[in-house]
Amino acid sequence: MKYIIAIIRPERLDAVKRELQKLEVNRLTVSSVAGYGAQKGHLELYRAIEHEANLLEKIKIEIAVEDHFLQPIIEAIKTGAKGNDGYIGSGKVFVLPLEDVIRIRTNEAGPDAL
Amino acid sequence: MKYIIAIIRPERLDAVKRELQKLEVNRLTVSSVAGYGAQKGHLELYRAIEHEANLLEKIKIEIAVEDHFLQPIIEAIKTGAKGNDGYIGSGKVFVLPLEDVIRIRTNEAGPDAL
Amino acid sequence: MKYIIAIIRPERLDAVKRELQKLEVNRLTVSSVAGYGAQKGHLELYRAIEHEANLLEKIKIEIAVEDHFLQPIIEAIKTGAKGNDGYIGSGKVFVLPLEDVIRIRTNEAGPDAL
Amino acid sequence: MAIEAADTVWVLISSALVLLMVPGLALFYGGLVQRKNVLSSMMHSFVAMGVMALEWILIGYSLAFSEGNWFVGGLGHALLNGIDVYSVTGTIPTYAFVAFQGMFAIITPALISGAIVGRVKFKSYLAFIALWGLLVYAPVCHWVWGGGFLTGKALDFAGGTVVHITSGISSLAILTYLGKRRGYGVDSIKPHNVTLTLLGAGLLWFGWFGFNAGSSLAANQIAALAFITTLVAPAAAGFVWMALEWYHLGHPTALGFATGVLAGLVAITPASGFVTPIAAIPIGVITSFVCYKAVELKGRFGYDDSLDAFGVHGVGGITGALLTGIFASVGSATGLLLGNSSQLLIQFEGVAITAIYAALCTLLIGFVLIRTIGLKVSESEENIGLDKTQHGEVAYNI
Amino acid sequence: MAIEAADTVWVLISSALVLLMVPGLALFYGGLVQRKNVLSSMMHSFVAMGVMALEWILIGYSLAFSEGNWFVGGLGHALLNGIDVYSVTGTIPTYAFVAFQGMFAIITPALISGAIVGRVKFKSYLAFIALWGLLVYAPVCHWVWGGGFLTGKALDFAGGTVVHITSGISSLAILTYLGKRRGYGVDSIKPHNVTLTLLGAGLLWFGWFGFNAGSSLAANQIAALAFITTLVAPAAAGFVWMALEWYHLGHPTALGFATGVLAGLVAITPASGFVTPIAAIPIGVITSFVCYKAVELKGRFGYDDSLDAFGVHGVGGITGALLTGIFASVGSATGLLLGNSSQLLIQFEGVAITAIYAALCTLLIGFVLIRTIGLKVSESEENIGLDKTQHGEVAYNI
Amino acid sequence: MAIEAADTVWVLISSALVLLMVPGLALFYGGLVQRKNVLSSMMHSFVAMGVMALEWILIGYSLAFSEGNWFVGGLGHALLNGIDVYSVTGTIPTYAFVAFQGMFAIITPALISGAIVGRVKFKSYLAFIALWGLLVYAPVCHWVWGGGFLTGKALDFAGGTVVHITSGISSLAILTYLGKRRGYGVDSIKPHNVTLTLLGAGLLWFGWFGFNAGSSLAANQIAALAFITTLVAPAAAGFVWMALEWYHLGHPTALGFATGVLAGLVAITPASGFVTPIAAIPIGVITSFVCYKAVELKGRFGYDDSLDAFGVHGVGGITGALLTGIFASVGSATGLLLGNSSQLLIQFEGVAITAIYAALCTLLIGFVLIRTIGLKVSESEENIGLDKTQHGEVAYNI
Ligand SMILES: Nc1ncnc2c1ncn2[C@@H]1O[C@H](COP(=O)(O)OP(=O)(O)O)[C@@H](O)[C@H]1O
Ligand SMILES: Nc1ncnc2c1ncn2[C@@H]1O[C@H](COP(=O)(O)OP(=O)(O)O)[C@@H](O)[C@H]1O
Ligand SMILES: Nc1ncnc2c1ncn2[C@@H]1O[C@H](COP(=O)(O)OP(=O)(O)O)[C@@H](O)[C@H]1O
Repeated sequence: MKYIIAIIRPERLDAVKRELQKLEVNRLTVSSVAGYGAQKGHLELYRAIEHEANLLEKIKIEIAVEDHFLQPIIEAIKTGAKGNDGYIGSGKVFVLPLEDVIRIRTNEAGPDAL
Repeated sequence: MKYIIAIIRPERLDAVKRELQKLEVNRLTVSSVAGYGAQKGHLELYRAIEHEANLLEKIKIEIAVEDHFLQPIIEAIKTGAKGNDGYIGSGKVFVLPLEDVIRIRTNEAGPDAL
Repeated sequence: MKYIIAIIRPERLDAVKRELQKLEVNRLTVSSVAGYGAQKGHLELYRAIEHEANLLEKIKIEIAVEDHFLQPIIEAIKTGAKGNDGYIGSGKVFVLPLEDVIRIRTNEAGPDAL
Repeated sequence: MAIEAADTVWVLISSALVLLMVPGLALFYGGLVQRKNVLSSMMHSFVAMGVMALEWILIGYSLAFSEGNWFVGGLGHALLNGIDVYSVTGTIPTYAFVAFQGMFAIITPALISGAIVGRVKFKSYLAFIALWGLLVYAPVCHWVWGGGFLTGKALDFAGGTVVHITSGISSLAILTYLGKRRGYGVDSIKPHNVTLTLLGAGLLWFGWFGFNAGSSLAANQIAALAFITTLVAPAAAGFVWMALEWYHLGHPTALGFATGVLAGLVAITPASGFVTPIAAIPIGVITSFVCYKAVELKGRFGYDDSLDAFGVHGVGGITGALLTGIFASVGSATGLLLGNSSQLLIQFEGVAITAIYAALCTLLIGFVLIRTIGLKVSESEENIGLDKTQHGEVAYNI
Repeated sequence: MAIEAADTVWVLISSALVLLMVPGLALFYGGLVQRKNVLSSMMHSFVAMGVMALEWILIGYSLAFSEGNWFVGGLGHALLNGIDVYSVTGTIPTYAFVAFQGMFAIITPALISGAIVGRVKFKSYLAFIALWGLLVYAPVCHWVWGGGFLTGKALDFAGGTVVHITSGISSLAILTYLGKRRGYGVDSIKPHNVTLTLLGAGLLWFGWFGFNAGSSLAANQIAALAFITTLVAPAAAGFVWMALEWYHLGHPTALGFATGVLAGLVAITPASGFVTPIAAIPIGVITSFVCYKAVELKGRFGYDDSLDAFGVHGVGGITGALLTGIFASVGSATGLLLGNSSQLLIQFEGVAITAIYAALCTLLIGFVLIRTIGLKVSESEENIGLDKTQHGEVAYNI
Repeated sequence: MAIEAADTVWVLISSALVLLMVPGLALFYGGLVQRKNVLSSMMHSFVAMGVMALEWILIGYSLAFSEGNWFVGGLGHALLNGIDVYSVTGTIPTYAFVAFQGMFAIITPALISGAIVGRVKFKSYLAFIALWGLLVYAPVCHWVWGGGFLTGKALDFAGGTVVHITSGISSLAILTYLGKRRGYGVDSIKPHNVTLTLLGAGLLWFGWFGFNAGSSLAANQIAALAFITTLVAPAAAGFVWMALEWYHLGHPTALGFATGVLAGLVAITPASGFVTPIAAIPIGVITSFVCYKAVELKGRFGYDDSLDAFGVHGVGGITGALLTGIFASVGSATGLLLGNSSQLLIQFEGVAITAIYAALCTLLIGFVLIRTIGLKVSESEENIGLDKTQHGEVAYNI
């Protein structure tokens, strides 16, 4: 099993969710993070102080999946996160190994619990 | 070593912490996330617009542990998170491999640093 | 590749970022978490109710890196997070294996995408 | 002519109260939108304090209140020409009267912003309210209060027609161009901060005492009457809205209570100095019920009057105007219940003419804007949010 | 009888100020609770503007102020019967008097909500405040101000006894049924947003000028006196609370300052028109000290007066009432310091009778509610929070 | 002497409005700082309501307004000695006058807190404002309004010199000791909550009607004039600031609009009762432009006037004072445009003397504090934030 962590632009969340739903993937965990990356913040003037607005709002999506689902899900995330205008700061997908998963309610474990 | 990620209902956090304390596990990291899962949001009417409230507030707990502690901790989380009324949306526990851990203050590394 | 998760004191974030920039590491993801650890909250009196303020604000930094970068990055985090006054609650660094990473915008995968 | 000091105090403090309604409205609306649009939404109200105040001083006041014809005032008082510190209107300094009326000119277009959140270009919004103030607000104000053809006929104590019907109907009209927000009907467009909305409702109610009771323009018994009806009607309306939700949806929401209060405030506006405090109860109850149903219908018709500017101000304003024709009973004002059926007819006329006029003008302004500077932001700007794309800032930073 | 225009303005604007205290209280309390209970907590205040305003118009005013016996007024003015737009009370329109007094009837039960956050069914809360308004507020108001047996004897300028002692003591009484919140003494019940609380404190202080200085019911020297004492006492009390915290806990908290200010406002309420501005200083200082100790004791006794409704309003109200008997020196009011020891006795009597009466009635109402619709939510509802379980909404969405 | 009831109402309600500016300022500043400093920043304003109110009653009022010499008043009214409930000042009770003036003494030092956020010890702040109130505020107030050497010469209707120049210049002066915040110019010092700032701006504008129009101390035509100019100037100034940002930075920010409004309010303060509403437009426009440039220069000179206390209050206050000397035209006040060039000179003199005096005193106080209890927190305290280190609390808990 894999534990996918994707960092995307906040405004693409709805699109990513739509793509994932097409694959009937609808279990996931979302949180709000701040990202530093290739996408340099533009120079901002805030009250006459110039500074690089490099801390950018991002959305983090976490999905635990079975191995054979990995590729389609990555594709879905890519489609949703890129939109038509794939540009800097679109984000990244990280794939970590997942050893076990337990569904608390039913005590199921392993792939069944995903 | 393992890196445990548990997603639970917010109102069960205190109970989970109590269970973990019984095992003298009191190092953990908590954050607030939004979950989509089996637990479908009820249909909500908000100002006459019907929509599925499927983004649900959850709590994410992260605990790094030694291997032999894994099972008791999972049990503790299950006990605390389920309460008496184990129902949909109670959450999940994910177990990831953890290669190393460093305590910043002391430079200790590996299991000693947990 | 490794997926580094560091938990540090909020006030050390700027310093850690400065240290990382010296290594030209400037891609990372930051979020706000609450930590329970060795650093016991002081006893607090809030409106005459005594309780242990054990939930402490922390910053979580996530960095995906190539293996040979791991050590210098950990050192940089340690330097930045400890400051001159390395004391309880300075935090920890967790190292998880990372199997793959994909840059959404370019479809690059693996180390190139970091 | 000498001024009455107490009346002057009353109108001045009432003016300040009405100004405070603008931040109140900004909070009410701002809390209901998503985080990415909160400053945009609040700016729609705040910037009206800049644009409309200036327009009012320069020309609006003159168009509304200087001598003119049945339709609109003249330019006699443009740039406050002919008015100085010793000028008197009624029993108060003219400057106090200009300021008080100016506050109404400020808040009225801001009410419309509730319908259009998250999808209008800022510069188009500015152009819209400036034009709307000239084409809709100033003439209708002249009709009802400034010597125009409805003056002394339609009962409108504090602006049910002038303020709420014009803005409410215009909200609906402009939606024909704007359509829905992306993601309409989706979870994520829930209010980002209901505590702001409740605070806004509180400030609105507080300020509304100046709006209604100040409209007596004197510190007299009618002011006290308008004050107490402004307490009673929203109380009843808030309670009823909550009860309806409880019955229909299973829960009495805080937002529902606040919305009901607002509907009650709108409803009592035209009636406040003409009805007894006890009559304010049915006015609140009926309007709350009607607005509740109107908001419900929105769901069925599927238009996106995002924060119910039409559902509350339009429908509530119309209901209130008609109910004024039914319940009026104080002083020379008499309504249907006292056997004066003609008043209801006049109220109906006033409502219909105003509604049609406001709708047509709004459609015209919208049309011109679309053909020139555009009205709606791009899909991507809407996704990213107006705070970033229109104002280059975000409301909350860590 | 003719009205005085300036007095009318003063009472009307004061009424509006007192109404604004309700959102102020909602914010003060709302900021202190957890995120999951913030709307519930704010609704406890807001809904009082609906329920209590209606009850006041329909019957409360009559029970308090129409002719009756030593204990309670009659039904002569039920539904404001016998009052019309020309009615005069003192030098102001009766409608203004009814509205002003109505604001007090609204805020008083809302104060109690500070004790019971996070664990009461919403419908039970509604029933509670409605019954409490009839059984406790209206009679006690009649006793002290409406012609009842304390009228003209106990000194209570603006409602120390009528408002703060009744609500404060009732807060304590109702806790005997409610017990503690789950998780009491645990970290997570810290205030979720202290900025809201500070804003609430600011609005409360602002509104309190209407509460106290408006209680002169005329724009005269006594109003000015009550105004300045309402500035001085909370300033002193806020400063002292902060200093006590600094000394005992090592830090002067913003919340402590705000709590001290509130205690000072409560303390000066009965005294505001009877003492000099300089005497307001010891009144603020002493009350702040006493309330600080009372809140500390709470920790020792372990009852969960969650937001210190008893600790501040009950204890502060009693302290203020007694200090009024000591420091009174203006006009015909004379206290212990001027050698009139009997006044202190009368103050004590007023306090004791009111406290006992309020406690007994509250226990009775609580008992009836428990036996009928219940009072407390289930454990699981308390865990999940009242916003979701009682109101079906959450305050903050992403 | 008899009081005028209407004037009394006007001054009392204006006093309450000015007090509300303090929470308004707390929100305005609080929203602009980082989360870790928000309570500290708000406390800087709130605690002034405690400290300065007491100081004013005990001695400040006497130093400003009792008989003295050209430089400072005497101790004749210390502890409000010689004043009782029947004392009259002009047409109002002296207590009302003391309270009204006290509000100014409260808010003035709080304005300075905008310059120094995030790096001052709380106890040093307390000592600073207490000393500053005695050494700077009371004397300058005496000079301009209390019978001192500028009384009746420099035109300062509502405190441009007394309030804004003193506080603005002192903000700059104290920065010589304080330097920049750590992380100045870095991303993370952006405002944590702009909605709070907007609400604060709304409350400030609302309260400013009391500040300016209340300064007529009577419910007359001048009050109405000051009221309407206080509407017009900030409207123009807000609009201009927004336009400048739009042009220079590509976006009209909500924060920019609010800052412009504030600059306009500052500018019109000395002029409000002396100029026509139309003249208020250029006053707003020019001041907005000048302050905008001043804030821009800050970026170039690199001093950290964190929330632009100098840039808005200092620069705006000076600009407003000079423009008053140009545009004054009402009553006996005549400015340059009416051919009276000497007034501009007097204004200039008043500005220069006040600015130099305030700067020197502030430097002195700062020097003494540094040598005794210290001024600046440690690096680690600054990193952690003042809420935790100075007040032992945090604003937001989950
Ligand atoms: N190596 C990394 N480790 C952790 N987070 C990263 C890393 N690289 C990118 N990110 C996250 O992904 C976001 C997008 O990365 P960025 O380089 O800006 O995008 P893109 O590669 O599409 O141009 C960043 O803001 C950051 O949160
Ligand atoms: N495969 C998954 N990947 C990531 N997060 C998941 C996954 N499955 C569940 N979750 C998280 O766990 C929460 C609980 O899951 P849900 O299916 O609702 O609970 P249950 O299995 O107890 O019915 C979800 O809201 C989501 O945050
Ligand atoms: N085993 C663990 N699992 C998860 N998080 C941990 C663990 N140990 C520490 N942490 C996180 O690191 C933070 C710092 O840990 P703490 O023990 O207080 O610091 P230190 O080791 O420097 O004294 C904690 O607040 C917690 O968020």
